[in-house]
Amino acid sequence: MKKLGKQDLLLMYRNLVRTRKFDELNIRMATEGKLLTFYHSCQGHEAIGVGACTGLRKDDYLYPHHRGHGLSYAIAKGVNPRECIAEHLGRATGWGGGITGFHTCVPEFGILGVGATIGSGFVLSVGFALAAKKRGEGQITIMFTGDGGIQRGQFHEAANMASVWKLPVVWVVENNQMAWFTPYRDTSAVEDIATLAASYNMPGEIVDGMDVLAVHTAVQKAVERARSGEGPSLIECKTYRYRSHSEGRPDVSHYLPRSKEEIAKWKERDPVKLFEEKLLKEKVLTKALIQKISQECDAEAEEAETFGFESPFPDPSNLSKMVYAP
Amino acid sequence: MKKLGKQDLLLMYRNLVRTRKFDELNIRMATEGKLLTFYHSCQGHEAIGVGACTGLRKDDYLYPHHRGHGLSYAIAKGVNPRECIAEHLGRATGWGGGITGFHTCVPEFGILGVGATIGSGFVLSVGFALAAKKRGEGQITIMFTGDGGIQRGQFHEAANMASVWKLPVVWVVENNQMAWFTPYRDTSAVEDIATLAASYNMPGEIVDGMDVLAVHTAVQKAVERARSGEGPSLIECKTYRYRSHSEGRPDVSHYLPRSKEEIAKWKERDPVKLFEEKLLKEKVLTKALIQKISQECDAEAEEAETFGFESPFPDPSNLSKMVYAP
Amino acid sequence: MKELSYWNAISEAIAEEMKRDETVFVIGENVQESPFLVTKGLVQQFGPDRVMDAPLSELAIAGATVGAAMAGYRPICDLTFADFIYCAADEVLMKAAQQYFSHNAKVNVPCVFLGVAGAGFGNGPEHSRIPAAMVMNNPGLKLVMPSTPYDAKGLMKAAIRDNNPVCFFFHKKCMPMKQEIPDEEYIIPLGVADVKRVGSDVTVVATSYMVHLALEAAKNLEDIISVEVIDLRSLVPLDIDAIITSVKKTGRVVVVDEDTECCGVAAEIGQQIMERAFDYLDAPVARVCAANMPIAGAAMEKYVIPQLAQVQNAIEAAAGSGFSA
Amino acid sequence: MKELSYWNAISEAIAEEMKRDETVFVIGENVQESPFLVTKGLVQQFGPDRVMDAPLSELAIAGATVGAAMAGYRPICDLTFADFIYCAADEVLMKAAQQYFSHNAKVNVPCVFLGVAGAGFGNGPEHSRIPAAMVMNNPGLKLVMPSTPYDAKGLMKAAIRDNNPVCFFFHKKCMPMKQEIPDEEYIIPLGVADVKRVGSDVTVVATSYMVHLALEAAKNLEDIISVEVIDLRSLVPLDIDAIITSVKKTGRVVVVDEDTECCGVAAEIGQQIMERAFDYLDAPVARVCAANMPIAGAAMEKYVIPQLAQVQNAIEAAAGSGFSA
Ligand SMILES: Cc1ncc(C[n+]2csc(CCOP(=O)(O)OP(=O)(O)O)c2C)c(N)n1
Ligand SMILES: Cc1ncc(C[n+]2csc(CCOP(=O)(O)OP(=O)(O)O)c2C)c(N)n1
Ligand SMILES: [Mg+2]
Ligand SMILES: [Mg+2]
Repeated sequence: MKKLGKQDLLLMYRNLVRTRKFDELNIRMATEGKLLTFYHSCQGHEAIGVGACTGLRKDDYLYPHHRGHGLSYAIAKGVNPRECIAEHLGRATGWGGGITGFHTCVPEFGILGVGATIGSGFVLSVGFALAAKKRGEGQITIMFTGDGGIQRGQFHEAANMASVWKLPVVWVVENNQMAWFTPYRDTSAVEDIATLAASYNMPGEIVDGMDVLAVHTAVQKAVERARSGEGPSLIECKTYRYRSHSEGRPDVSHYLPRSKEEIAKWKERDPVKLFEEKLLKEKVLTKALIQKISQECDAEAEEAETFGFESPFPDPSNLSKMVYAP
Repeated sequence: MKKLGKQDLLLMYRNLVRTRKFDELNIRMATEGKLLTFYHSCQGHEAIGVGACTGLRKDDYLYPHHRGHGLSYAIAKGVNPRECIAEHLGRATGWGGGITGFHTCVPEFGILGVGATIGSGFVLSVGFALAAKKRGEGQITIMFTGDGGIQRGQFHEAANMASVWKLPVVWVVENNQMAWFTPYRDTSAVEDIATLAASYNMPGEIVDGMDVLAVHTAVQKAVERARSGEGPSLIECKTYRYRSHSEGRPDVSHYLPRSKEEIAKWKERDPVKLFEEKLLKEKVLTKALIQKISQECDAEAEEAETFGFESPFPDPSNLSKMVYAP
Repeated sequence: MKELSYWNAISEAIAEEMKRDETVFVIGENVQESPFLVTKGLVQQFGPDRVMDAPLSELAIAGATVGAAMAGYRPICDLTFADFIYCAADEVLMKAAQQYFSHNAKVNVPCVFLGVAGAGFGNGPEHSRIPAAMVMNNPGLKLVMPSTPYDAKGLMKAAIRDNNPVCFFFHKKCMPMKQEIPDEEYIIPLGVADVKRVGSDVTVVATSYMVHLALEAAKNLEDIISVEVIDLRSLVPLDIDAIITSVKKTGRVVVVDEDTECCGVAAEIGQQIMERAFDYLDAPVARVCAANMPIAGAAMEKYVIPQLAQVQNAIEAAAGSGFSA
Repeated sequence: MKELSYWNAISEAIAEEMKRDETVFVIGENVQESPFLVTKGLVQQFGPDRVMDAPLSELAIAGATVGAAMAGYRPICDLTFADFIYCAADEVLMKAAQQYFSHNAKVNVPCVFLGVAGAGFGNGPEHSRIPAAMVMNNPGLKLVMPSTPYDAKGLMKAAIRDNNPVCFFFHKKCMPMKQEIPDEEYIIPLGVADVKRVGSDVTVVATSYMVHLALEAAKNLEDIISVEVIDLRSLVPLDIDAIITSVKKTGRVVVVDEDTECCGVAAEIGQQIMERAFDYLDAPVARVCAANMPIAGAAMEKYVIPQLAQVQNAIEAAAGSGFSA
């Protein structure tokens, strides 16, 4: 595993901050009624995408989770997040061309597209990995989903197929313990999702999803396993959803308000703060640098907002030409 | 668990023989071109249905496997198998009324109907079990499938849901190591299907599927667990398919002929013979009784054939009235 | 009489039926809080055993619905978005539809598949369909698509009491609509269309939210064209007699339906009109439907989904040149 | 020239394309032995990595197909029975259909979904559908349904080379049919109908095996009615121009399609004819389709599926009284 240097750590930190700032921008735009569709905040989840996608090859395939509509993953892979903002504003410069208002597709960075039915990324990612294996150039596929996504049959079929064919794929489950209004503990027969890996003869690991380095280390191990032809892995990142399922929705568990104490407890281990404190202690970061990064990210978000609003809408006369490829 | 008396053992033996004889009748009719659709022989599998369904309550729900198109299960539950023959001849007296030529439905015996997509019984049986639990009269549901069926996503979703809701259901997997032309070992990440139970926090047991008493014992344990509200169980019966997937199809593994030696080896532990020898040794059976039972079953099969051929076809003018219930 | 919103009319119908019949229960994802409100409040009244928050498992949810219905219960399965019928097509379109027929009418499947349907919020191609034609193309299923609170309540009660699987697609854009609802119980039988506006020049056959578009278009055109608006309310059974009666009067028809045009609801209705009233038609049956493409989201949605102007234009075209202002 | 059966023509097309293009591969259940023969023999030629026997997992098979296509390959996914599209509807009808559009035409999905389709062997409601309308109702998918060995080969090659997901439904009853096949390579572009019999009184638009029923009916009636038989070959794209040209000549149309009638293929074609050639129609477009019920099996199948007599009667009725013998 490549050891992370100071620059890598700083980049990871910056990407955590960028993710948070862009998420806040999305929330503000949603609150102001400017988004053209729903928004699912990724606050609390940032370390997973950033930790997992740092160090991937540009041609590795990536299937992001819906939280932040792909922010942390794409940012860590090198995509300019202003495309996310533009997408949410339905603009032609968005990373899905503004056609859906939230789908992510950046083929140059290995993001081939997503579906909007939760968990269907399992089977699509098997296809990406199958192509990669056939091509034989060492590409791997990483796919993110939630504790809800794992409950779909797609997981079972995909995991078995990928294991039998030793496909280069890493599945990262962001277990925030809620699927929409329903708590994981009331809809799952087992406490840890990592347990499920045994049914497919693949490694299943539990990781602290608030710790960006822990995520990075676990994922890198799985990535190496995948690249060397040994097959798929399942990584469960324990995390927490700070906000309601999507902006404007009630924040309940079943039908009662979620526990404020529990949210507060998780926020004590906020992934951005946690890493910041660590890097401060290790003197990789300074207070001044933190402020500088924060300001730069604010500026970037501001610029992205302007970019979004100034971008044109897609040309509707193109729609009918996009149903079938020539 | 109720201890089996001599009469029970004799009945089980008779039901094994009946299953075999009726299977042979189906095969002969298929070979003679008299069946109106396909036939999937259950030779080699008989002990599973007979062992598992002996001792069930009449109002327990039963979802049979497709082999024998339900023979061993229904027979052990008390259904007259001539309805199977009539169904295969497309007659109104068949156990699906001759509408499909192979679907089994005998509501008085808890057989509510089947689907023809493999593995979909998993989710239907969750529904039966949910109804039973709500009704609170101690009914359980038993559902049979193959090593192929377990590979569908329906299994994963059903197993998790049934476990979370502690539904009274027993899933019996008849692992004959082939799904159509494809060997289990080449399409599964784990050697034993029972392994999968751990993902759902339910018992998973491996049973010798050629031994009718072993099957009976394991299933009865699971049935008791289900009846007492402790939830689902998974039982893997190791067995073997003697014949090709369905009559008239090539008998290959991938695309090469299946090993004759392997088939012969399994036939040495034929479930009917095995139980016969045991009962002979224990003096429950005598040579004379064996012959008597054999003759009686032959006569029953013959009668069933006549019954089938003499039964009327369904009235086609009823079809349009059967699309919607009044 | 009391004023109820569309969603509240639906939830009231469900509550009444749950009270009346212990075999009725609700199963689905997040049905206790109910993101689309139609089962909100039920858990407080009936408890979590009858308002069951399920895992994120559409196959199991829909399959358990079919199984429980076969075993004597009357489940109401919330698919959340109607689009998620794709995620359990084997269970809904095949098993629910066919179990009764395949087994010689021995075991029926009384259940309701609820789905919030349609466009209007830019939610994109996987959250905006009204998969009506897919349901109609699979006989054995009934299909209800109410346009008003009053209809929604009466039809929901009929759907729950029906002895067959009924898809009940309620429209996102109807959610806030309010209407006076009688205090006494009422049921609207499936298969009876409602003439929402009487007219004599052009018949508009509409479904779900499109009824409101049709009514608006009719109003806008009232000085020049007398438009009759038929709200089908249920698509299976289809009240073809009501359509034909109107067509015989007007000779000109526009079908307005939000489902995808190709092999959609409007094609079936157009064809049936041609088969039964060819000699009465003064012009071809016109259709206004979702364009033949996925339902784009965000700002592009309106270029795929029928808009008022299209409906109006189609009515004017059907009426013919004699009617233009 | 050599004589090939329908299935052999299909497998030859696949073999040729696999040889020509290394990105083409086959994935599905039992594709090495191939119960319906269309991929039989390929594993011996191309090895198990390109003819992949998959687990009994339709979601994963179809999903992997879509994913591999997005990632630059050209998978041929064998669904076995076309009915099993229900078992992977999210993957086939939603993902395959929409990925290209949803992502602004950045990533396309070149793949083929093979399915053996139709009735004729009494296999019952879950093994006898031709789910054509469900495919057509989901834009983004193409749909091919060949009726002859010659067409099957040329269309299969076009389907594999197409840059879109193509459902290729081949009919059980066509399997043993044989025809002379040229030695040289040929491709039949999708979207071009074939007039299989020229006539002037009645146009019969037919699909798949129904083409043969139509030709037989035409022959039986040839002394009294001159029947033109159009074999659509592909349904998406639909060669509506060919249909309209014929309709303008005959003014009378029967659409014969084996899919379920309600919201089926024939309704769409009927409606399109009405929209484009209303003034040319001397009689309503008639349709002969599977009855609106599940496809019964065994001896009951023939009461659901179009039979020769029905086709003949419909042609006679369309021709009108002037033509009866
Ligand atoms: C197949 C499917 N079912 C349901 C939904 C509706 N839905 C969207 S997000 C979501 C919750 C997903 O939970 P999880 O996978 O845990 O991810 P999280 O939102 O908690 O990060 C649900 C139910 C969907 N989009 N697709
Ligand atoms: C969903 C689905 N996929 C494929 C088939 C075709 N099919 C019928 S039986 C069968 C093999 C089933 O194998 P298994 O479950 O092991 O049972 P076995 O026949 O070996 O007893 C297959 C693939 C089907 N009927 N349904
Ligand atoms: Mg979650
Ligand atoms: Mg098997």
